[in-house]
Amino acid sequence: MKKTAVRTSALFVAFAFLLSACTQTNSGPAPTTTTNPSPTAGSSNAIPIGIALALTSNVALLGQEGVAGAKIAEKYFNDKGGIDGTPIKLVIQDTGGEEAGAINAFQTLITQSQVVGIVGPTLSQQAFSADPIAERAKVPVLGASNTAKGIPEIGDYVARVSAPVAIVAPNSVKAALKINPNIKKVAVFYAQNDAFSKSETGTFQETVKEQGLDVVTVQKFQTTDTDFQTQATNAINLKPDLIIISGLATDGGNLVRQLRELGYKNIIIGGNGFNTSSIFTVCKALCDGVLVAQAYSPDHVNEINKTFRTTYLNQYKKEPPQFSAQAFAAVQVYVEALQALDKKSEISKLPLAQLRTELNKQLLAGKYDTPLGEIAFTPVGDVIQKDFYVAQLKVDKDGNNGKFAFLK
Amino acid sequence: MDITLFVQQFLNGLSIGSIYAIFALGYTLIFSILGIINFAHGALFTLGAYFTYALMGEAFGLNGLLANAALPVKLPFALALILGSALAGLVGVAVERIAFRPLRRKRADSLLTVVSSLGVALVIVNLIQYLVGAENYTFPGNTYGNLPAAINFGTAEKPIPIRTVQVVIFGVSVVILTILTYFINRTKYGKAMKAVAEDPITASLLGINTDGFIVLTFFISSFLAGLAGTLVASSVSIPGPYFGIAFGLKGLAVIVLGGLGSIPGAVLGGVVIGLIEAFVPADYSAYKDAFAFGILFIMLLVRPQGLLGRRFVQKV
Amino acid sequence: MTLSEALASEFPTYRAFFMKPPIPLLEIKELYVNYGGIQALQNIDLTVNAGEVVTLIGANGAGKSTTLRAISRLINPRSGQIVYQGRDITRRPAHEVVQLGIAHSPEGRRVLARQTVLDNLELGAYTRSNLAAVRADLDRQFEIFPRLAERRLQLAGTLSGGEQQMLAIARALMSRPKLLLLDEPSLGLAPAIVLEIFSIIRDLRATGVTILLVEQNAKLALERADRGYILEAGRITLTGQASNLLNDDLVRKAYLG
Amino acid sequence: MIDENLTTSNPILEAKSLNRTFGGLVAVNNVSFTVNKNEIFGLIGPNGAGKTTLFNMITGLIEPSSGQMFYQGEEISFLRPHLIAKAGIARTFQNIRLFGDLSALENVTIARHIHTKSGFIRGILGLPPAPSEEIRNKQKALELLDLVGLSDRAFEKARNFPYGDQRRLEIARALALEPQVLLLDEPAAGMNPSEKNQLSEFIRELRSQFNLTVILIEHHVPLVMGLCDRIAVLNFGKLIALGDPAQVRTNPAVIEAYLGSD
Amino acid sequence: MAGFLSTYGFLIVSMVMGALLGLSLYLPLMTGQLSLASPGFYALGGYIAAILSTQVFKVSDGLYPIGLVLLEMSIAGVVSGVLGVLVGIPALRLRGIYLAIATIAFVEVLRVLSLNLDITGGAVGIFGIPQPFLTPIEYLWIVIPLLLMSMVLLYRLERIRLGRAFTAIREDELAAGAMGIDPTYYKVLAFTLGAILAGVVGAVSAHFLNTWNARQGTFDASIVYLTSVLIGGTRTFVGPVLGGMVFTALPEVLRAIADTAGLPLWLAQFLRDGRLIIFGLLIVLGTIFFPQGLVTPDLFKRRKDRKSQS
Repeated sequence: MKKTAVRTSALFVAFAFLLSACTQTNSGPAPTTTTNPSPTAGSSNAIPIGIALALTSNVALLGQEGVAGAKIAEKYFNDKGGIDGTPIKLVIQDTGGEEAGAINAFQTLITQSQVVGIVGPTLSQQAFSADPIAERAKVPVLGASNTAKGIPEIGDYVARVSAPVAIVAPNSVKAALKINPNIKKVAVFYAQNDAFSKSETGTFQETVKEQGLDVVTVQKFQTTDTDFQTQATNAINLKPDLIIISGLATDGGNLVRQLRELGYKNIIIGGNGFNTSSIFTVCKALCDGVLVAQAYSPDHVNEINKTFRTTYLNQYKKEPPQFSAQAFAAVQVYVEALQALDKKSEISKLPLAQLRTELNKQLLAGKYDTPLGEIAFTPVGDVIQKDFYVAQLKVDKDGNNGKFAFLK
Repeated sequence: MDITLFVQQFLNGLSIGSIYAIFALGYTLIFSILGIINFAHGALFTLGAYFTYALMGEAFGLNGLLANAALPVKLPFALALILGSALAGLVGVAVERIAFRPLRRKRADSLLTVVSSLGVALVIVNLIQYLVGAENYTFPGNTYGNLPAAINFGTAEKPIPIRTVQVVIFGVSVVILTILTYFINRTKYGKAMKAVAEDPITASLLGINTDGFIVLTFFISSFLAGLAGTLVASSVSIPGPYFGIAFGLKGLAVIVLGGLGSIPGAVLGGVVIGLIEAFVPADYSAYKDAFAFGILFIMLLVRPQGLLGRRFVQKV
Repeated sequence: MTLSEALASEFPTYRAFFMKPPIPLLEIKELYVNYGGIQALQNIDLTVNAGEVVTLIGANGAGKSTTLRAISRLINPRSGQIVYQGRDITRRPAHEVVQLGIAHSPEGRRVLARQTVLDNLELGAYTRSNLAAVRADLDRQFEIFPRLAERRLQLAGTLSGGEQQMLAIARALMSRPKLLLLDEPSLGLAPAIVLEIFSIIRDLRATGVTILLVEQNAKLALERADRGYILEAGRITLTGQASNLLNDDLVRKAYLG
Repeated sequence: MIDENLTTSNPILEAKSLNRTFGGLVAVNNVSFTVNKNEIFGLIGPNGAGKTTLFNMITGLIEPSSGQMFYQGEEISFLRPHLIAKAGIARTFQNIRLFGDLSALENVTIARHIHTKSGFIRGILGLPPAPSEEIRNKQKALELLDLVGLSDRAFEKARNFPYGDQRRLEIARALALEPQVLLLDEPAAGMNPSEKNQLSEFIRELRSQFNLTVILIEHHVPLVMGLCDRIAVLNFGKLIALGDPAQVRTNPAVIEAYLGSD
Repeated sequence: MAGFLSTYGFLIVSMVMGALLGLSLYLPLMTGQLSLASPGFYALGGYIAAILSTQVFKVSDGLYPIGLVLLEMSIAGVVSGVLGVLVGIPALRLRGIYLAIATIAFVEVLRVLSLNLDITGGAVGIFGIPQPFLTPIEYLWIVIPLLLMSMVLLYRLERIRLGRAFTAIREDELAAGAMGIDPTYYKVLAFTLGAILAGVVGAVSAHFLNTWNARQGTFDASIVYLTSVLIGGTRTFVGPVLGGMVFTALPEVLRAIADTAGLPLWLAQFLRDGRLIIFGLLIVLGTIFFPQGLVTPDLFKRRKDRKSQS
């Protein structure tokens, strides 16, 4: 009689397992379809590329931008004939904002959807968690928005197209000095609960010191904060000539707005988190003049960016944000590496494991002309990007139309 | 401390505190009547802001089901604010019907009600995201007409700027506090509401429709949530569907500090936490939240009824 | 409601002279109430005629308060009927029953401790809209209960037990009830105050209020009542004229010590 | 003050000038009395007179505002409830506080707590003496249920018991503590006259069988008069009379405050 | 089967850990205390394992020895236990919603600390945590014995003096005191046992997730586990185990259902993006219709009683 409870619980465990097993069989061999299938996506021999980004949770916005870029890439390259006639097919899995969600998405993509490679995940913290899974399974991963230190070092199969902050950040400080050579006092703000902002601010502060400038205060905030009155007045009291903000678009934009409303008139530099047009919806007209160093500029002159930008503009009625461009570039790297590989040995004949390994080697070796400009990879898998940009936000008076204007 | 800086931080504290206070007023109102924490309050706060935004005829983004949708009307801010808050109030009433009343009927453990309210919060937040995406939205720049962006409480040489919208919020919290206090302590219906709070059985014996008052309480509380959400959003934009959730946790600290169920306590608690945060030295600003919650923890151990709350005595 | 019923309910004199036999003000038929798993009331039949004082006698837990709570609709019967002025109120919500003219001064007084005496009394008149009449009634209560007048702005929780009991009764009267349910008005009160309260009950009766009284002090209650019911373990075991019950041997033995 | 000339040489419980106020309201006002071993001691008075407050002070649920309480010569005024229970004072509650969701058997077994010694590790691993203790406890509990006539309902949930049975179960639970002193708070409430008579008999039996001292609060005057050796009468928190039933019955103060004058 | 295990290996282990965390919340609940502190101890345990394995033990190449993982688990358990006692003694004087709020505050304070301290790696957290196994599914070697041990422990607990003391306090703390049971002692004991379990699971989890940061074990996590316990059942340990598993798996199950061929597009879309809406609805419906949770002791008892009576 004592066994009843144990037996029952064992039954429940079995039931739970069964539940997941059933759903797996239900989904059958047909792998996940994208939510926006391209014309050729139905064909069974399409090459699956995994997209593991956040579509839900509080980082959903970033993930949604990435997915938009990747989908444009899918259509663009399939329209151009795919890989020697074989189309690619994006398999999109939501990672949510959690580490576990990223791992689950990776697992599903690797074993169930049998993808050749993965683009993602959204957050660096998620990458630290999920990338080792791909590494162990020997599946290439391209980070499209992971900029924290140490990501490519996770393993041989991990690379990224998102330039790490250390490279991008200094450009904007130089641009600011070009606009106002008399800058002396600098106030620095950063979001201390955001891994990316935290490492970015380090780079900013080093750059400021290298330029012989004086950091008068470092103010911390959280990405979930909304009110910055205290930090802002603290900084303004010290009369800085330049304020550098490392944060995400919403909190950063809010901070800009409150700084301006409280009477700060000098130059503001925004970090990489400002690289999205959603910044305009936060600070509207008050964003005007903010400098942002970019890994991407919609104004970049090359053929592929022109097409990308036009497509994006047509579809979403606004300039493509950096995360979309980076996701596009990541898909492009896969496509072009697959094409190159296909020329050496027909990829449809390669077993999946070998294809993944070969693909990883190939993609690290190649050079790509992407909407980001020309990129290549270091042996460890970090991106080598030729062009960086400093843009100044230009917003019209009523705050409804904003764009990133290129500084050169 | 330099006097200008002191005044500046003091006013900053008041302005932060007034945001907490305006959030906490409706939050604590429910507790005072039903003795439960309504975790969905943060979600209704968010919802109010979205309603007002929509009523002003602004368009939504691209990532939800309602991509690019906009209402055909363009209401002025004040009107949209009232209507949007009223809509939030109605949603609050629906929430009461669906998630609270069945549990009350069963005389369920109040902790179950807390969990149910968490479920509601999850539904509302994700429904918003499902419908209009995770984008941030900002009210049009002319929301407050031609008022200056900030008001200087200092001199020209030693400015003490406070953002106008913060002053508005502070004013509105004080007005709401006054109206609520008057309504509850001076009017027949307020007194009836207090009777429902103190002893629903006695209240019903006096001919007071307790269910009706509970619905009314939810409406007022959710109306205030929507109002607060809109005002705060007009100050800091709507950063996304999770907007109110962070306030929910902080609001918890505020109302416990002030005294669960005490309406002046909500304002006092908000102001106290606002001031504490403002006076946390810049070097330790990262620990701001730890201060608030640390104080909450200690407060609970030392004086669980809060600054202005009443002590509950268990009858043996 | 027929015209004669309406007249009867509004004008006791009409009822007294023109309607025979008098329709009962309150009639309980085959009432069963369950509390948790326990049968608290079983097959209760009870009638209260207009103008009467009827008392319920019984041990603790016999179901006296439960009967009152069923009438004022604080609890739901499992089956049976409660008919008041000819209409079935078995499923009406509690606050509507007050509007129909039933006031309940509950067990343990249940004054609103955090509100003033005045607020308590005003809330007693919550269902009424004629403010002038309410004011007049308020003055009347202060006349009947001068101690309450002295303490009108004091919080009810600070009153002594006897004062709280007076407040509970006065508050119930503020709704101008046709039927007053009084639950243990002498509970925990000093004898002098008990007598005071019972003299008030007698006065009330003279003004035409019908009273259903639950009382621990059986002797006192039966002396003041017209009729009585004896409840034992949720059942009515005996009923009759109060004077007869007072002289009943069994009753004397069980309840009159 | 009450003349304490009845004090014998064998006190088990002693209250010395106990006071308790609740926010200005004096619930118990300078009450002193002594309960002798093996006595059945009645506590009567109108509702709100402070009887239950006194019980709560004896069992440690509330602390006296001032004054002292001695049990077998040792002060227990500020001991926490579980220590008082451990010392040998068990009680029932006016509003019945059974563990409603648990069976009658479980209710009684729980009260064997202080007579079980095996702790966490032994208990979990089932090392001796835990298993034999568990078996003994269960037997003891069943015996007690049998004693109060509930053994055939041992596995039913306590909340489903009728009122009178719940009172009986509470007594069985209190007895499981193997107390020296048993406090009964209105044990006859809700019982009909014949049940009340049975209860009197039962309490007397308990006293002799377990060598108990019983203190009881009861409203039903015939029962109290017939059962108790001595009776204390409280009114408005004050002790207005103390003595044997005959003394109390004729005490004019008691007649005025409680029994009512004819 | 191999494919299934490698796809769902991570999820299966997560489910077992979900069950364990459910139990850690269930333990204080056995004495009627709603504590939401478990995620705090979980986070603490994770940091202990992360710091020990990356900075103290530093095993260079190859697989990380399982012995060290077990050592980390023990250390995490001890530290959590000590902290549990220190927090529990003052906090458990509070009841109901007040205790819940106090524990929320405790978790938030821990979170802010871990976000700011150097040793916890700030916002980035600690990454590159070494692996004792090649594949996630192998973690079952650790978590299944842990779960079985916990379940056996709780099974026994519910049947001995100690468990009865817990139950008595849950049913009526005051009456329990009058029965000679020291409520403070047993409440702190139950709270501490829950803390230890959460800490131990955190230690495993740090390895399992490869990285550890301040986003682990937050208020949100409390809610998920609370939900799983309340809906699973609060009257027997089987409830939290079942609830923890189902609620951990639910998002993934919904995801898999969304992938089912032949579903209308809008439905698939809703299942995929609206998962959390469904989750929220389940919480509301669960609390209303199954206030004692899905698994109640009556499910087992009815049969048991009949047998022992015959």
